Amino acid sequence: MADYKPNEMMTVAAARMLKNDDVCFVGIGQPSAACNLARLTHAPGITLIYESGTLATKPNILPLSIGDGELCETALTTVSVPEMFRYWLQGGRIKVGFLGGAQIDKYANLNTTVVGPYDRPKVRLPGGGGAPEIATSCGEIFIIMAQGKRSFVDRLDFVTSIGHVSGGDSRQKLGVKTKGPTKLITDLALFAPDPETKEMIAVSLHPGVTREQVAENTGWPVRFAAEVAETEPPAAQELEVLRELHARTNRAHIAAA
Amino acid sequence: MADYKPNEMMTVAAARMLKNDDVCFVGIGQPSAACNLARLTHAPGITLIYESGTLATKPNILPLSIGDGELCETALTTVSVPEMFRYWLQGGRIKVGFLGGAQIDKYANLNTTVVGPYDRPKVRLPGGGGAPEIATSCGEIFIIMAQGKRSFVDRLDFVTSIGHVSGGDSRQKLGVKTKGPTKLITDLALFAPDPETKEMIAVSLHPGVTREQVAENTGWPVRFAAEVAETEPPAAQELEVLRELHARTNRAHIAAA
Amino acid sequence: MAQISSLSEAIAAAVRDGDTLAVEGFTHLIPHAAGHEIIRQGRKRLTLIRMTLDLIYDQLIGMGCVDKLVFSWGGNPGVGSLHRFRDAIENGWPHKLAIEEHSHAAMANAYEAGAAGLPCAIFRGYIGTDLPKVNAQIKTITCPFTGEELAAIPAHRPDVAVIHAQRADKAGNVMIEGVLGVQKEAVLASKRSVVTVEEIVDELPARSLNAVVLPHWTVSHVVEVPGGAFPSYAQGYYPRNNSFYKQWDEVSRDRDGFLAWMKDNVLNKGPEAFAHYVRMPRAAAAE
Amino acid sequence: MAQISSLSEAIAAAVRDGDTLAVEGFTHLIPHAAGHEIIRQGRKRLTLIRMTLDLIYDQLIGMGCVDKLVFSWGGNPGVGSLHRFRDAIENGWPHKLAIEEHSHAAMANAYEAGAAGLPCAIFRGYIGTDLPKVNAQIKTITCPFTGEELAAIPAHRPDVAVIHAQRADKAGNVMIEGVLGVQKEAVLASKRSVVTVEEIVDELPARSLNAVVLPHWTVSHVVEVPGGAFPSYAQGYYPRNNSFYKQWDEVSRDRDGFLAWMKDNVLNKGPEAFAHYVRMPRAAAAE
Repeated sequence: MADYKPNEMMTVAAARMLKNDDVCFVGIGQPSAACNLARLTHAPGITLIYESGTLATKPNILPLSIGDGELCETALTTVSVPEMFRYWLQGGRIKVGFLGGAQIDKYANLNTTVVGPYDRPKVRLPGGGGAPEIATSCGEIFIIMAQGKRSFVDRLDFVTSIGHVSGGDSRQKLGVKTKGPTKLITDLALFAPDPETKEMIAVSLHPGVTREQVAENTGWPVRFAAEVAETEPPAAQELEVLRELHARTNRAHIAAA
Repeated sequence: MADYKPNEMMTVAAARMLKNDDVCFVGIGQPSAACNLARLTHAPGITLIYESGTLATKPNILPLSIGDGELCETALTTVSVPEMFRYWLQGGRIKVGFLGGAQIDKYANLNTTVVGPYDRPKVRLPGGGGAPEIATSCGEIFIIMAQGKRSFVDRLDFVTSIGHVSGGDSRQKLGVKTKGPTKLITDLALFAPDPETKEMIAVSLHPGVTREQVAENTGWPVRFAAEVAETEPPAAQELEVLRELHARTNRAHIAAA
Repeated sequence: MAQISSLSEAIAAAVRDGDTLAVEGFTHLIPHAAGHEIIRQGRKRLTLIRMTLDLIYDQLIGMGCVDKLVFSWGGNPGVGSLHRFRDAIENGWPHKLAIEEHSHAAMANAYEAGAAGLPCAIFRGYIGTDLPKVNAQIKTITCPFTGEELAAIPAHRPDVAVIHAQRADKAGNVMIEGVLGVQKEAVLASKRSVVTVEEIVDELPARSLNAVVLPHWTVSHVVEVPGGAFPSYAQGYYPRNNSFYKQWDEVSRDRDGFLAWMKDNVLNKGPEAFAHYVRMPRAAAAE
Repeated sequence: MAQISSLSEAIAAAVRDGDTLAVEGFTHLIPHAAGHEIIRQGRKRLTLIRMTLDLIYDQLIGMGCVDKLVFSWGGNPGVGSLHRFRDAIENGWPHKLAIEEHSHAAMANAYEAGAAGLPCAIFRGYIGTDLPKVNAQIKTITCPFTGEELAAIPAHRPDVAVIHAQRADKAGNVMIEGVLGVQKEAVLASKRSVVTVEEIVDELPARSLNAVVLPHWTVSHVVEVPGGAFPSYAQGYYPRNNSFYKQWDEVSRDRDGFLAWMKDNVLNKGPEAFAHYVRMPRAAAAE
């Protein structure tokens, strides 16, 4: 088994959840790395869409921003941003949306707006961007976030985008027909919603991670599935492709600088 | 003075009303001939837009349909039909709209829908097409119609698009901010709205046309301006350009057939 | 995911009796070959949506396929009446035809709203006209910020969209150029779609970064039918056959002449005839 | 009708104290040179509309030009915080900043509705979030056909749109390619507009039949500013200077360092500097 970092485990685990015929709304950072890793390994036919309007893009390097020229040059075509949000996102054309955030609660609601009160913030975060509607318009949502007590919190300071709201059927009661967060991928474990309560429960721990570590890094009393699996470690080929992707990206950024 | 037909007088009179910096929404038939005549004579900079989405088109021959390839090939660009109606027409970007119809009343309301009752029509006409919103969204409206008692009627069978509604300020009272019909060009005369009542009154008779002729061909008691002008007959150059345009169009249609 | 198949397979798979169909193309790229196949397969009780009815809807109406029309203009562009449409409305031949009549702006907005996944469209329209009196689907909403009353209409959400385009690649990505009409919106608003194309190519050619492309996962069926828009046109392939449009006025004027023409030119022919039409001397094509 | 002029003339003519401005460009084509000119001309009390604030709004905020922001995301894309934005919100430096916060979907729809001449936009959004609690401009309307409750927001109708594009012709027709963002909508939604371009050419080059073009009569001012999007990019001209974005994190972190940089690189320079930036070794450009 190859040596790898928790971050690499997280990206590889996320990539594995994507299928060849998925249509994904991709955010910058971890989601972009995971989606492109999937495309370069087991899911060559996957359709990647970035909110800058690039449809079915195949970047050779990872973009720094959501609208890098690389995304446009390798896309099937590029549409305007109003069209992106109207026909493609709201139109229900996207199967999987990726989200992350500064704070997450046990129902996978997310905060990317503010820490502290909205009017007198302790930390003003960037804000919602596409998230509020990605969270409700995509067929399902995968969340990627590194765990920690300051980010995995009992109560969000602000609800920027919904997950399973207050659990149970509270999401459907808002009139939302999509599934919401079906996967939460962290640097320690994989979570999935309890079928009844919709609380995100740990279903698989990454190799070497203990239940105590997960509990210590979760701001609510974390629950574990009846049978907790051990995540398959990154295969040599997965790591190789991921590292080559990052290396290519770094070389390109240095060359451009 | 050159010899000419009433139809040519009508087209020439309409063309003269267009200015070099006008942006026109052009319909097929008389409006298309008039707009292109203006472009080929005194208004080379005029912007012509057809509802098929062709912006700033410069057809060499007159199109038979609203979306002939000629219009697209000679346009600055071509947008989708939803964009045409949303950004360009409703967005208030069009200064002059041309309309015609099967029936007109003295306030220049138009019927292109039906003769007889809607549910049991004597004659089913094509319907509104773009007219209902052209009539209210363009800065002002020019109407071109040959006169006759069956078309210039006291009461429309159906209001497809509004002119000055029931006169006075009834148009503004509907919340419409555009001017509505400012010119009515017929094969006999030119009409303009009375500043107060908004009834269309004859302001100029084409050469050789009598008031009696106009009255006989109008289904309401037609009014004349205090000073009725005589329309300047078509100049030799206007006729030459118009006839050459029609000849070129016919040659192209025969060649294509 | 787009399936590439024959026209008869695609129509058989996508179009069912009683469906709501949008057969679109704004002067340009009207899918005549696909319309003929619907007639040949004898579909009945269809609700047809289309901005400008054009000849293909005149033919579907005259052949008794249609129970209801949702439309904004029903003429032969630049020529005059559509006689089969008029005969159905005025005389109920071959049977009574229900209509839901709109303006072009309303229809374009309804397709746009359908593509955008919305239940309705709002726009500034119908002010002072009689159309809301005869169409119960025209309502109003009040802007919560300005108090302005705007027209509201239901979004179009057809069962099937049928369009024609210049080309698709082997994966089924469809590219459209020129007069675009509402075809992209019609496909995105519909549950299923059939796209006929002039040619299926290995890869879409070098194109604008913002080319109008329907990705393969938004299209159900792609069929190569060269000439499939005739007598409408395909920019870059063949021009509009204006003389056919003019001659249709005569062909369609009486019921027997129409039926005879349909028998000879539609019922007894197949989509391969279209490649022939665009190559032959054009005046003869309408005979 | 588009007037072709210098940048200082265009900004002086189009942008007034207290105006509502949309300075747009979605990663691509962000009009940095025009933003710098607004700072140099000392405009005050501006309301700025922009989806993703990016560096140019960090600079306008830090220089005290802005009273209010209407926005949906305020970060340095791929890098982290915008320090001047955060300092204004968290500490009121250089003065208190009012905010009207939306989602990207809302902003895109608000521009689209503005371009379409509507008073408001409706969309399926904000469900379950806290944003409607802190933004009174987020309301709802009920679909008159389905009863579904939809989000409603006012259309954006800025006084001025400021954008950058690849090229214009001598009449002032502006062509944009690549990542299109909301620039076309922003110009069509605004009363006035300033468009900087990489080059003004005699005639727009051979192009797609459906190229994205703003006709000259929809644009107020066209200005040739080569490199005017730097450190953003212009597809076909120069790439995004990602290292500048990374270095901005340091440059903008403290107030004095920021002010010193602005003095050296904005107040004491002119738009001609931008042509230089895109030609020089890229790491040096951020110094």
